[in-house]
Amino acid sequence: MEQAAKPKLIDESGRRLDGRGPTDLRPLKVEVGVLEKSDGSAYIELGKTKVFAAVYGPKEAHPKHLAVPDRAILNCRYHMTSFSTDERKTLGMTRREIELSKVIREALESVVFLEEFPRSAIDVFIEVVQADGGTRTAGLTAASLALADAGIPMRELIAAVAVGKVDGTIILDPSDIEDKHGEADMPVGIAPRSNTMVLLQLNGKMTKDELKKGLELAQIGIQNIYQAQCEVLKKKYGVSMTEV
Amino acid sequence: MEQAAKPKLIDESGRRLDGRGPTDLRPLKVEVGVLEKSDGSAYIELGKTKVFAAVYGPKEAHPKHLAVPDRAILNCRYHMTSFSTDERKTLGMTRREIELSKVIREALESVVFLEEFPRSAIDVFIEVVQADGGTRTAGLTAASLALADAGIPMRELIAAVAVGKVDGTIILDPSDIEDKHGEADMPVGIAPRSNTMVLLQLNGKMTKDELKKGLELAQIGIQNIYQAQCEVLKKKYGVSMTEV
Amino acid sequence: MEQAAKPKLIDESGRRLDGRGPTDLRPLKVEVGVLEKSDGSAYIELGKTKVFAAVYGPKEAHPKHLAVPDRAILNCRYHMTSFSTDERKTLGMTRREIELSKVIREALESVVFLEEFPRSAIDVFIEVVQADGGTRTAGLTAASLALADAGIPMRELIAAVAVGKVDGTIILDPSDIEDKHGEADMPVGIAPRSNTMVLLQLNGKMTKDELKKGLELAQIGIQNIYQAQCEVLKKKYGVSMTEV
Amino acid sequence: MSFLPIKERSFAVRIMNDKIYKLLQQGKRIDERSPYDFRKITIQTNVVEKANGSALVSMGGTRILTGIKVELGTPYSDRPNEGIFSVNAELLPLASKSFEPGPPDERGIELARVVDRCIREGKSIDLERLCLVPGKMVYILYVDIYVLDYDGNYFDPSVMSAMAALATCTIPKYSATGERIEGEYMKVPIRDIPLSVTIGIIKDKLLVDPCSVEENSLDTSIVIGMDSTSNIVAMHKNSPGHIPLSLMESIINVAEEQIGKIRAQFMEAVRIGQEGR
Amino acid sequence: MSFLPIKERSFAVRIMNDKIYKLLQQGKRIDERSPYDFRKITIQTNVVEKANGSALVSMGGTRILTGIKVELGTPYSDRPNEGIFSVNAELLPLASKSFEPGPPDERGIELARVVDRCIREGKSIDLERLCLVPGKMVYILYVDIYVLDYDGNYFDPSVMSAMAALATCTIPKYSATGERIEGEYMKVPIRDIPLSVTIGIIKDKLLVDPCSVEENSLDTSIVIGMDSTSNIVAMHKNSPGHIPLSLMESIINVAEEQIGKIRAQFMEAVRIGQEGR
Amino acid sequence: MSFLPIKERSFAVRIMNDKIYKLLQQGKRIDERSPYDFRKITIQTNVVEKANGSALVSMGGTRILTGIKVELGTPYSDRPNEGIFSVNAELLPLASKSFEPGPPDERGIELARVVDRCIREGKSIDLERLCLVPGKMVYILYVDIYVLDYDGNYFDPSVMSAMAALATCTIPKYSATGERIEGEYMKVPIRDIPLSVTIGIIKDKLLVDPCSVEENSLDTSIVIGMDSTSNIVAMHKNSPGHIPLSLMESIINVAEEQIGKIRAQFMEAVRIGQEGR
Repeated sequence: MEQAAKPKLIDESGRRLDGRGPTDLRPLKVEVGVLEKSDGSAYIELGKTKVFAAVYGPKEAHPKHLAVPDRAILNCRYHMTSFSTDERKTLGMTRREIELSKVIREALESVVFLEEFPRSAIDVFIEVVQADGGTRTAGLTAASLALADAGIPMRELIAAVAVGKVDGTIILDPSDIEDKHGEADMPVGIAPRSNTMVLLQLNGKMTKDELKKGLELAQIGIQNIYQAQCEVLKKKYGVSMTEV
Repeated sequence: MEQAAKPKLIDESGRRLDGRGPTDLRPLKVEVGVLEKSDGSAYIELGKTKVFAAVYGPKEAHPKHLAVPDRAILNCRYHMTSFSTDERKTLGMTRREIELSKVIREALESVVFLEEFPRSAIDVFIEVVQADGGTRTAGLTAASLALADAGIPMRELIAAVAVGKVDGTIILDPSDIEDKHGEADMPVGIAPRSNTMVLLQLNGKMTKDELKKGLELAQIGIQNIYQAQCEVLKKKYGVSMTEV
Repeated sequence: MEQAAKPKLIDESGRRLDGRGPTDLRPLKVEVGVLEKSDGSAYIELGKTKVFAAVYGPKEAHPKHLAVPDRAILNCRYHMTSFSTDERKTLGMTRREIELSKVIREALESVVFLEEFPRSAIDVFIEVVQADGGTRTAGLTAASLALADAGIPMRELIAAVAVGKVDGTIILDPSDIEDKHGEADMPVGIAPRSNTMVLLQLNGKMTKDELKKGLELAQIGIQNIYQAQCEVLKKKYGVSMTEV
Repeated sequence: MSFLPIKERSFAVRIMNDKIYKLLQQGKRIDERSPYDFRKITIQTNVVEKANGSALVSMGGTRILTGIKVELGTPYSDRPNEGIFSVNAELLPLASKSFEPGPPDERGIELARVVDRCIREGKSIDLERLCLVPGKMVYILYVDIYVLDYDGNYFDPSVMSAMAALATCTIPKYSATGERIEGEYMKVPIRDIPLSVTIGIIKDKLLVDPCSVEENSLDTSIVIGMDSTSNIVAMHKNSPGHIPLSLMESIINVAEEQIGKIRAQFMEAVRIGQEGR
Repeated sequence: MSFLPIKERSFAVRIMNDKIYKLLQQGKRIDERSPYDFRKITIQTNVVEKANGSALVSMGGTRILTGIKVELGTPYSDRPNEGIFSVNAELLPLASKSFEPGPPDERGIELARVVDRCIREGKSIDLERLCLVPGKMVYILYVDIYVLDYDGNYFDPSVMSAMAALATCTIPKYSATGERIEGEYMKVPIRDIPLSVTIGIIKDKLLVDPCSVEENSLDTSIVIGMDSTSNIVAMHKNSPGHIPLSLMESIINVAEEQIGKIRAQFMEAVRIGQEGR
Repeated sequence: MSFLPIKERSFAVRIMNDKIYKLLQQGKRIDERSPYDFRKITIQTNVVEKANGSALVSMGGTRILTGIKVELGTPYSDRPNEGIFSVNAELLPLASKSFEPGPPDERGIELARVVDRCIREGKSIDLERLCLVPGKMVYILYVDIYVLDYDGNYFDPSVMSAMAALATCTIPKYSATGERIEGEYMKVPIRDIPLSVTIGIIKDKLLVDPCSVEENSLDTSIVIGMDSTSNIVAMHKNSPGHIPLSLMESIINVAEEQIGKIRAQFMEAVRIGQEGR
């Protein structure tokens, strides 16, 4: 039982452990409508990070005393399978999962037209099948797609990605090992059309300049993810979100 | 801490550890109306297996949102005291108790005229005071009697018993030690008048022929138990169930 | 890990470990209106025992099915911070805290005019910041003040104190170490104007005579505490409770 | 959070309170008892063979089953020389429509803690004799109480049932290495037999062992535990209401007298149970 | 406490029951299958790299993901020579509007226990070969089943998914001192491959692998597990209703025949999965 | 499952949002503060003698009590050389009618995790110096935060209260055999003092340390933790709504400036607290 030594995360030529350059995203796979029984669903793969999202609703709020007269309530659960992580995750919701459920819910609330469905509830379920870094941002990205797939009206889509700092370099889309041994991890969720952040967290330490650089890098990554989201919706619905 | 060696369960002359032959039931004691405060109750002793059942209802379903417009809901809890088993059982419901509550409930639902009590609830509580094999079947037998004692209309009574396979022989009513070291355990709940099964499970391994033989043996055991049920009801209410 | 030897709790001259005589109360500090957001609040310090109490209500009972048509329900939670005791207390409610919540609630119910607020709820929260003996009685004393501070009508105030038996002597207001190594601990809550007990418990062993002496000593201690309660209310509201 | 149980305090209850009081003034009860009488008590021991000790006690329509399981384990760090005595109580939903399935609510916890107060905190068990290796290995006695049928006052039959199970319990012996010593058993090291009495109060009148109708109509009530030499080993006011200080002396006197009366029956039942083993 | 799920038993359900029965009389199903056919089955293994074994199985619109994590731990005290095989199942709220977030309810527990019954209780895993040091250290196999999409009958694809994950699982080897032996792996010691079939019953007719519309309209149903030589290794009647004793023989015969049919597909998928590792 | 708290978004709230924005345009606040001012802060340390460290911090009408208990225990298996730093937070029902009794809900968990992020994840504690025997025995610091009175923004006073308790905490020393070394104590190995500021946003305007009325009417808000050299050690957007990317630079600048201002007061309070021990 020894403390794992920190591996070198960026080599002399600026390559990361998996061969990427600092500003490269991992291979991205985006699908919608992947689960039969839900009203909307999506699947995101970002390297080995694999996440499902499903949406049920709008439907009657239950229990009824949670209903709100002037809008829908939005429920969100971010959950990981027990085998998604290196060490087996205990069954049941961890404190981390509870926190992430909250920040993802709040990000989604920022764009959904909740006021169109008074007294209703919209349920968003995110299931992390494998966690290799960036699960909350992948989850938010997938949830946003699943809401679109369910036909829930939104001001705009959300795309999200994490940036990190490893071996002194600001990098895009850190993997699990980069996150664990790096100096900082900053998940960012952006509503690209309004150029505003709907999710923002930072774990670890950055200078003001690094933070600025990190946010710029996040925007670049998010543009790529947003493209992929739009394409997959266009493919299924024959119309791009930007035209909605 | 050694793994207990498997004892010989059937001797040369075909006798079991407690002296029974393969097709013998343990001494059976059946009582109804044993608990003052419930609407109906029963007590079953089958060898050292000792089980109480009590029924409350029909009464208002609570919480109200569980009520169903066209019939009563039937709630069932199968529970064991902490000292009912060789090793102390933890307090609270184990997964086993939750499963057995479900299969017993479903067996009872098959015979109770739930549609006569719309929006109501009927609660069935089974308490295993001592567990020496066959507790779910004893519990179902007692619960069926307690429902009759509570005056809840039923298509017919249910009687139940387990059969097992030990040392290659199909036996009636296995005790705990026979269950633990045997090759299979098959609890069977039968509605004798319609000759249908309302509970059926199998743990362990049987061939098709053994299964057939086991079901035949179960029917014989159940006839005996059913007789005892009818007698005790006749004694209390002066009329046999078969006449109802 | 050795069992702590019992210290001598009363010396030759009749002094206790902290210098008190057998019938002395610890230094007492009483405050009302200490928490901004509650409808009424109080703080009690008795030596190192430090307790807050806050009251919310009368308000709508929630969930509604708990509401009672002819009076308010009174909810009470006695809770200790994790660092209030020598050994860290686990988070969540212990069995002890649940029991004490009940006896404190029942003591308060004895004096509050619940029937003036049908279908309502009154919540009483007691937080033990530091526990050095006598926390349930300090909590009850503080809760009674917080109810008065919230303007909830009461038949009369309650004051409470514990008495103990250590080294064969009946003492007033035992500290934690006296409680732990003593022979008995008797918390007493009294409604002084009617001279009745609304809380009474005994842990440990006393003769009939010791019990009698203990109750007399409790009444003396309670008179002092009651004075302090009345003074602090008079100071805040300009009128003593005895005139109400 | 503790909250007010939905107890009927309606007009009907006040009438019953009145009725009980008037009967008490004439030395009578609604069920024909005298004010200070317990209901009929029956005590059976060794009713569950798989338990190390067990007892089924009826007090009128209230029935309590207690079983004891003995295990080896590690002592509490602040009590390295003492065995562990753990009491749990469950108000089974079979017993009353007012009991719900689920983990013990505040009433179950209160019951367990009052029984524990009478027995363990009153020092009636010599826990040091349940220590095998100080700080390492001790006997743990799990005393689990189940209310099977409930017609008022579960405190007194529970204390009695726990004591009967303890007094007839056989503990398998272990060596200091944790090996079971085949065939050797010991008894629970009991120092004294505490018993309890629940006394109900209406105005200036007392009654013993309330049945459920009485329980719902009392002004208040208190449980008192006493050992064999009439020391008070536990008290617990167990419902809202006022106890006039002036009544305490008679309360204790009634408790002493009535516990004395049931003690003989208890000792006889335990003697039979011990012989039966 | 187990309670009656709010299942539609309305007029509409009775009509569907009738309709399904009439189709069965003609040898037909609502989804064009023959009465004894399974829906289309797909089996993917090694779908989660961080798991020691994993499989995603679709049976029509029902999709089950199983992952296995292996850890070292202490054996159960009454099974000192055996590894631990622990099955858990979660009905994810993604899968159906009838599943709610939270700890497994009785359906999730039932599913886990039925899978366990088919595999562990049917002795299909040689648990003794998962023991490192008797009484001290054994391998623990956590078999965690997630229902991702639910269109009826989660039992059969769950058993299949668990078996596929087990058959393609690689266990890192450890020495008796608990040290990881770098680069060495072993397989799960599988004795036999049990599979299950769920058979629905309407009057005197049987159907295999009910989809959700059928499931809601059956008289009752039963899950049957069989090993490769057609021994019955598990049975579990999983809904209210009556099974006529006279039907049991055909039920077992149908089970034997249909499990035989899916076994070939299963073995082929596992073979591919094992090569893929 | 996270759900939308029933926050007033009524007409009245929109009016208040408007009012606050108009005041901000004039450099004003509803409670007379300047936009970037914290409310009045008071810091008391060593308020609970039975804790190893404790602090009571008021920020306007919000009051936070933190206590620290130190125990010995086993390190996490992936961090064998580090002590354990465990933060818990409870929103006591005394503090606000919007807090309910029971285990921490998502807000309590969020608070604990944000404090932990500022302190432990920002590497402000040298956890390696809290290791006694690698892999075997380490100090565990339980940092328990209680919100006693709540008038908005519990994040900043909680970070401050935790840091004040840590800075004035005394840890009893133990030998490598786990024996208490009588009379010897050490301090918590603090590398840096992170503090946090919560910044509310309405359109293009910022405000610092929102009181509860403001909190309910903001567009959104973010908590920012900084160390003594103005590195950002934590960020946490803590409510729904949009933060324009264009605002980030001013947000960070305001955070740097305002944390600088409260740092002096904090250091002075801690100095007094340390001398007081």
